[in-house]
Amino acid sequence: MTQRFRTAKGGRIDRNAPVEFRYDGRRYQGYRGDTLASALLANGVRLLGRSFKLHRPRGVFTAGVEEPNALAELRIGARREPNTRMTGIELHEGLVAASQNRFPSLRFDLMSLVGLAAPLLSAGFYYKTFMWPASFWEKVYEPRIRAAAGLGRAAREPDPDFYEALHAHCDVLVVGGGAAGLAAAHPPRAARQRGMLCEQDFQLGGGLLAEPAQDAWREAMLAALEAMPEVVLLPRTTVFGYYDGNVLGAVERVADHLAVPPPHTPRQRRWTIHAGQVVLATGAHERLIAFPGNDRPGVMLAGAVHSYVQRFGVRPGERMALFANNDEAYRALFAAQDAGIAVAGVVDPRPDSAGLAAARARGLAVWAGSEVCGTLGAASLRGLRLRRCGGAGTDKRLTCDLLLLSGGYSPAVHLASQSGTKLAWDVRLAAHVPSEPVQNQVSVGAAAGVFGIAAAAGSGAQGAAMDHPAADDLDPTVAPIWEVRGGGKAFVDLQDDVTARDIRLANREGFGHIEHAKRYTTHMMGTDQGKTGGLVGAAVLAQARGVAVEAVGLPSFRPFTTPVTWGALAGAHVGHEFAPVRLPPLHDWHQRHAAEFVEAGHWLRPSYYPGASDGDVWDSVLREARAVRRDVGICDVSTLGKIDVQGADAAAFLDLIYANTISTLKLGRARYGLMLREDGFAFDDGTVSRLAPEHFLLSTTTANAAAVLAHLEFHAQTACSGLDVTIASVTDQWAAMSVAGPKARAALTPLISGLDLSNEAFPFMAVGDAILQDGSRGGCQVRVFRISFSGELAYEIATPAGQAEAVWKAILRAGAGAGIIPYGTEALGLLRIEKGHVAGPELNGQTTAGDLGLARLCKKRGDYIGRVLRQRPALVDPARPSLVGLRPLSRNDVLRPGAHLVAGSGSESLGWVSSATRGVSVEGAVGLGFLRGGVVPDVVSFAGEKLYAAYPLLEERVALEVVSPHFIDPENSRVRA
Amino acid sequence: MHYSGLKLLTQALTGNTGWKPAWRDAVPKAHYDVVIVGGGGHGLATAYYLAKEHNITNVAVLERGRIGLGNTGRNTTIIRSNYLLPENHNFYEWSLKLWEGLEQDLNYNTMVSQRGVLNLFHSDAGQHAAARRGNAMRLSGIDAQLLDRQQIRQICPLLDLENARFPIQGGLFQPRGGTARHDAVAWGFARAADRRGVDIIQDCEVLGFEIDAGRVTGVQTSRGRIGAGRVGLAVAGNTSRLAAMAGFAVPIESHVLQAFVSEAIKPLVNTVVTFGAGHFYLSQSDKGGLVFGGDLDGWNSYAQRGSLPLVEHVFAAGAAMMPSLSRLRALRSWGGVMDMTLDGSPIIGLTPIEGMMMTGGWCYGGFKATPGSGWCHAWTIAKGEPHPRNAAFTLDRFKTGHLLDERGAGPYAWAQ
Amino acid sequence: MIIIPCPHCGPRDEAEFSYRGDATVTRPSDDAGFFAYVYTRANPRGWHQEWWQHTGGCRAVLKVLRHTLTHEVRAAVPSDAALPTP
Amino acid sequence: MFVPEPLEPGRYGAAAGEPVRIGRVACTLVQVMARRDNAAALAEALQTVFSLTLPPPGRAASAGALRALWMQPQGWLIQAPADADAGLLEGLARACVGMASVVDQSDGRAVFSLAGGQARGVLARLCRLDLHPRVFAVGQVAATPLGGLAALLHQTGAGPEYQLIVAASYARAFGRMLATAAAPLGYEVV
Ligand SMILES: Cc1cc2nc3c(=O)[nH]c(=O)nc-3n(C[C@H](O)[C@H](O)[C@H](O)COP(=O)(O)OP(=O)(O)OC[C@H]3O[C@@H](n4cnc5c(N)ncnc54)[C@H](O)[C@@H]3O)c2cc1C
Ligand SMILES: NC(=O)c1ccc[n+]([C@@H]2O[C@H](COP(=O)([O-])OP(=O)(O)OC[C@H]3O[C@@H](n4cnc5c(N)ncnc54)[C@H](O)[C@@H]3O)[C@@H](O)[C@H]2O)c1
Ligand SMILES: Cc1cc2nc3c(=O)[nH]c(=O)nc-3n(C[C@H](O)[C@H](O)[C@H](O)COP(=O)(O)O)c2cc1C
Ligand SMILES: [Zn+2]
Repeated sequence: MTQRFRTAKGGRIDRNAPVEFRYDGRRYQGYRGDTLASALLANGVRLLGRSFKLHRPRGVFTAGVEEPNALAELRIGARREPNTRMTGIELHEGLVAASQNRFPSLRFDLMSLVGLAAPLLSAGFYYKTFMWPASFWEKVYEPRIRAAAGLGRAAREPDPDFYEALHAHCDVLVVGGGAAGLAAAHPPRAARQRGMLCEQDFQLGGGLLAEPAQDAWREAMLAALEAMPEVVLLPRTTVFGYYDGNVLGAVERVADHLAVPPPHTPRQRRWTIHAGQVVLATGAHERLIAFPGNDRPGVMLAGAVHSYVQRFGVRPGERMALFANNDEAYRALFAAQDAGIAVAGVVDPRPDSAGLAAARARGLAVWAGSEVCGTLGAASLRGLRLRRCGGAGTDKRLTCDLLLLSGGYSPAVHLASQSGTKLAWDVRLAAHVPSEPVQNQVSVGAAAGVFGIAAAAGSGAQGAAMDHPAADDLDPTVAPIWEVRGGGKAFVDLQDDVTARDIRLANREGFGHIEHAKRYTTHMMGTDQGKTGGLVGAAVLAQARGVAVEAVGLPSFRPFTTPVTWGALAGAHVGHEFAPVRLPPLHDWHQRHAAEFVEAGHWLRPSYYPGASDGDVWDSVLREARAVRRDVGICDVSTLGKIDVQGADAAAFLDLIYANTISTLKLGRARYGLMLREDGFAFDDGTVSRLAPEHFLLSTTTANAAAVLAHLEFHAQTACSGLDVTIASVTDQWAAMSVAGPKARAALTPLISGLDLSNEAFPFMAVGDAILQDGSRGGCQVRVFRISFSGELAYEIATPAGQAEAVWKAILRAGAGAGIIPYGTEALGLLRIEKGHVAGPELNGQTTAGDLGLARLCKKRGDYIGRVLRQRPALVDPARPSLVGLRPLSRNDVLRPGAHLVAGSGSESLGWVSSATRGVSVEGAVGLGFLRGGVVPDVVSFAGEKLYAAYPLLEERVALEVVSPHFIDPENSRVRA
Repeated sequence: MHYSGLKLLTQALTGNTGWKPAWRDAVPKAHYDVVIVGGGGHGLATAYYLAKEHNITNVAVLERGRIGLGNTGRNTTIIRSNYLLPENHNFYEWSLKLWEGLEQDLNYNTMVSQRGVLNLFHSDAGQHAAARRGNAMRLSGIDAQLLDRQQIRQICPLLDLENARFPIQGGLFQPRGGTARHDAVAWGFARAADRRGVDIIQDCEVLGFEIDAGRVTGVQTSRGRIGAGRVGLAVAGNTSRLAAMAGFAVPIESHVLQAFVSEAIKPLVNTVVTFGAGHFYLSQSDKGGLVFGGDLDGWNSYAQRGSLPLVEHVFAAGAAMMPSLSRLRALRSWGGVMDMTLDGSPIIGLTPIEGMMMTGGWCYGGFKATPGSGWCHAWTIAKGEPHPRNAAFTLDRFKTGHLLDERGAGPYAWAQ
Repeated sequence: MIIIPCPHCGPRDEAEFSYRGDATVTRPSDDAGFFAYVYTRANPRGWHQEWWQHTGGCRAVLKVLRHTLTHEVRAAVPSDAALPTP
Repeated sequence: MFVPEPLEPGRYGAAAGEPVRIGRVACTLVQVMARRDNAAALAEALQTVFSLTLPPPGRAASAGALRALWMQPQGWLIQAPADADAGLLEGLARACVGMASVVDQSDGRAVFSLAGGQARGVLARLCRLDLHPRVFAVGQVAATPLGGLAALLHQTGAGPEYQLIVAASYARAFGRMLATAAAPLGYEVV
């Protein structure tokens, strides 16, 4: 477990804190401060992945979020995380990781045999093949392709960790904690301002972390920032998206650097940041150069080597060479040499450069005006082929196990571009830089194309005074060479195995637009989104098209800057918390009495109360319904929407809202009300009660309560903004219970004082206030409505929610003699179907008043919502399916909602069954439905043929008779009894 | 050039240097018998079927940008015909039948994958609605199955059947539904149309129409005037704007719909799953990414860019449906501009302008319609009248009230 | 995030509001106008007058001037007030 | 996977540091909505009868035990201690007759209290607004969703202390949300 490739000293790892971990089953040791990648490099492990398509061996290519190759399955079981960038995994005690996308092992990956077919697997080959024979695509080809594709394996058990989402507001949000970012967040700017600095790395400093010479400045800056109460520093926090209104999304990896999150600690935290100004100090990504074999493990970006040596104290190889087109990269080489890595040579396409001079001064072998045209070795780099630029063949072979590669730097403009900022081409960098911002935002440092610690810090400070870091003369000027042609694969997208040749092929086939080339070749479509090779591919395309790189451009930048954990985006409201549970005031009573509950939107309602002797649901439901028909029952209807409408113009307003007339409603009376949408279809129904000349109480269906409230408010504030009317929801204020059955009056009378319940004094549709004697002193204030949904003599008792249970219990006590029992929504549904009352299934947004048999309600005179458009030809067509009652001819057949009405053996749908149940007053099943032409009294036949309820999903056909929807008491005498 | 196994092999051996462009990048002629506006799936399919079914080959497809980068290039690729209303399910079933033979027809692998589409429900009311829909499909001879929890567990073991806030009660399953490779659909139709002589003209934006005595005679474009015997509109989210240029109004609002893709992973979900309790649907692409989305952001937009609250909803719904998704990572998000009609169903047919036809108002469901829409649109253009298959999708149904409101959501685009 | 400056509550983000569509159409007095009121939409690519109700807050119905391409909100006023011309 | 947090009296969640205090407040609540063109008259009436000033948007005002929270344009929520004489409702109704609609909401809303140094941290998990002391201070009221539920947020103390008013039927769900949001910081149910 020796770390053979550790430097003697230096780095930001804690050499006194060794950390044990496992990779592919083997135990290794690293130090705190390592990433999984740096720790494995320290142990000499270089083969760390297999490519997406060709399964070629791959090693670490970068030291950051741009990593295309070194992906692992981190952790095991329910916590397994596929495709995790090893360059970003913070080493922690007991860490377990495994390689992915290989079989059986990373070293001997049988899937790499695909490579033999590589010439066939050119870009877009899928579209040209797998078509013969036709049936083979899904049965044979696609499953194989799917199995070979994909990278790691997802966990299959529920995620044991939790996440949370926060909202934050600040004056200045700084994205990036490098030299530029630290300077941007620097005290003088941020004083009396709220600042936030998000840095995706677990250490603040960015490029500074590879610059020991700048430690003093870095530490001074951090100390100053930490001392600022109004500045929040968030390491391990990636800003993933820039949205409208200067709102940015970020995710903080709170506990990913630990084996498991400590108690009460979320694994990750999503921030929604509302920022006054945004400073983008996101740095730059170093680019690769496309040359044959540039994917061999041991080929690494120069900046990455710089940071492995300086930040992690790791020697990624023993003998190295440099292939670069800019001077910045030489600093990595020299740092690595100083750390004890032998230098095989320097290859620079430029005839001469400061870098070359410095290398010569160090006595290094240099090949100016030359290029690397190939790599030697198998799963690990053994050497290079060199030649003069543009030459053919190989002039020279170099032996080395590490190549520092640098094709220049592309500013990380992802967020700037997402914010709407256009990109401009910078010739010196041969890269895109942000131009004029459109939101309140500015890019600084390498993100703006300003390189060098000092210069970047300067640009970050934006003119504010601060003590500057030590000057570093750094020249990011690039002599753009993008590709070295030759035999072998020259990759522009390492993860998805996209080669320069694929790009040219795409162009040849007419996919020369960058967005087409991207989709045809999958260039830039991997988990790294082409951060290291994207522009190189575009440049190759430009060359093929014979235009300038800037004319080709880049594919659009989108969230997420780097992939974001699903759970973090979801936040805390998952599982049972996905939606809040809404409970009526009597819920606890129902629960104590073992009710079975049913979801109604957010509400939980009792659907029935299983009795000791009940065999199944139907026993309970029928027992409850029979009690209502024979004696009396009580049902919690508190979930119905209740809206208080008051004002001098309230009546006029409601006349517009309802299709029927409300203004004629007498004081102390209620009326059924039907609302239409403006397009003439039925919207909702309920009762309207007049409590005072200018005071109405509306009830709505449970499902539409919120929509109806908004509908009223919208019209009150727009079309009717002149009227004097106020609207308030009182759904939660009032509990409501329906006491229904022939013995309802008998059960209630002894309890009620202040209101004469006799039929004469308090007839059907009467409303009045009363006191209900629950035994307490003073009793409970209640409001009594003589309305009925069940078709029986019924009273709806409303009382402030706080008194609900007292009132409910008092009624149960008083009704005991009469045999009162509670009934749930199932029995309620049964009763209303027998009575022929419409509900949700009939008021489904597709039916008209006519369809529902309610056309007569619609005013003849006066305006109302839906009046005009309900008269459109198709809405008044007498052939429209309209409400009917349905019974199976054979009484023990079942009737199912969702069945269609067909004639004889026909398959043309003449209508459908909307609601169905087993009857208690009527033998067998009863249903409501909609039938073309509606009820022709007592039809058992349609166009001479029997009518059937067809349910092909269950291969069922039930012969029907069509009857009036009012199965019981059509003359409505019971409710008036 | 025809694609075949042999061609693939010979090309492979010669370094793939002999492949020809999939379609010519044509330059506009002065006049075409038919000009199709919009180089998305629908426009390209229209051109293809005009040539194939009606022998009308003097056709141009005008695309303001590059073909297939509109909604065709950014949709979640679900194909199905599980609609309630006969007008809808019969049309989409026809489209599905065209999908089933498309590879051979186009000589292009559009990767039609009939892995099944599963719609979950969570309540009796949900079950009844699903049954009404499934039975309607079955009566019209379309495959549909009502699945119970056990069957659902087999098809999709990762679903949270027990502990969910809205436990899954069952599902409506269409085995023949599935997905197709969206980009390939545009490319395949373009190539096939091109091979039959259609001019595909890119970077050519239509800026206006020449209308003479109520009849269209040509189009003004960013590449000059182009004469046209007939014009077909297939511009999705831009339908209102093109209609306005022609001087008529459409009951359409443009809304943004977002979609998302996760990092590529080994096969995890083998059907298309739709969550009933929260707007969410998901499938896995052949590349391995989970492709998913949810509801509209809910306000008019022409930007292919959505907002953060919707993102939160979509991911919460996904995690509620399949708790193990929580540890995966979202790779990319984007938006598309939906042509939402005010009854949620499309418009394929005549317009008030003589010689001008349209296909539009596809809402979030028009990818599956691509072949069917192209076929019907082509017919309508060729014959000057709708085919029975698209007879119901008229522009004047809103006046007459013959609406096709699948969900009963009413004339509110954001609720459709 | 679309930020709407509620004239009563101050700037609030879109999640607090419910969209209510085109505010240029108003309920007509003559029957002939209803078809257009319900079904005809200018659906502009640019500045759009639209209804938003502050359902998560003060429940006021607001008239909002918003750009459908940039999503910029220029103004939000009470339902009976007039919006500035963009 | 999320594990719901309890809301019975006691100390829960993260152990370190000073916990936030979460409680329920029993009170009388009356919604008062000015009738058309009557706002001024209403304000005057309440001033004379209860010497209560109706606050402008986003503010609360109080007179003795009585409190008025701005709730909507021309609409306020009058808050009084639960033991306030039952006559309050009638009193208000009488005082406002013809000038305002008066609606009892005492049982229609649930009032939670949230107090302690970390209260803002808890609210950052539920509330979309900027509650920084320079932006939102004692006496300010916001009608805004909390955890997705329409609510009234009222800062009652500098500690800071808040009252959170939500629909009664969501009280239990909201309690769970509060607890969940507070657990990572540590909380005490009082
Ligand atoms: C996120 C998302 C998910 C979706 N998911 C699904 C799904 O799962 N299943 C499904 O069936 N459907 C889905 N859809 C809907 C489906 O994508 C569309 O309905 C369908 O692709 C529309 O195709 P089209 O050819 O009509 O439109 P497009 O592909 O958008 O083509 C229209 C073309 O017209 C061009 N154009 C516009 N104006 C002009 C002009 N003036 N001149 C020239 N050209 C012009 C545009 O540039 C564009 O290329 C989804 C849509 C989105 C955005
Ligand atoms: N060698 C290299 O590859 C390289 C690359 C860039 C910068 N540099 C050097 O760094 C100095 C410039 O300093 P600088 O501050 O402009 O760049 P920097 O690279 O030092 O800092 C940028 C920081 O932003 C962070 N970041 C980027 N995107 C982010 C996001 N979406 N969310 C959160 N954090 C994010 C990065 O992790 C990095 O720490 C110069 O010396 C420059 O040469 C070197
Ligand atoms: C079905 C489907 C699958 C996709 N898979 C990927 C993917 O694997 N990787 C990727 O980077 N983008 C993927 N995308 C997103 C595209 O890159 C692109 O964002 C989307 O088509 C919208 O285009 P735009 O972002 O250029 O506007 C996919 C898109 C779709 C519709
Ligand atoms: Zn407001």
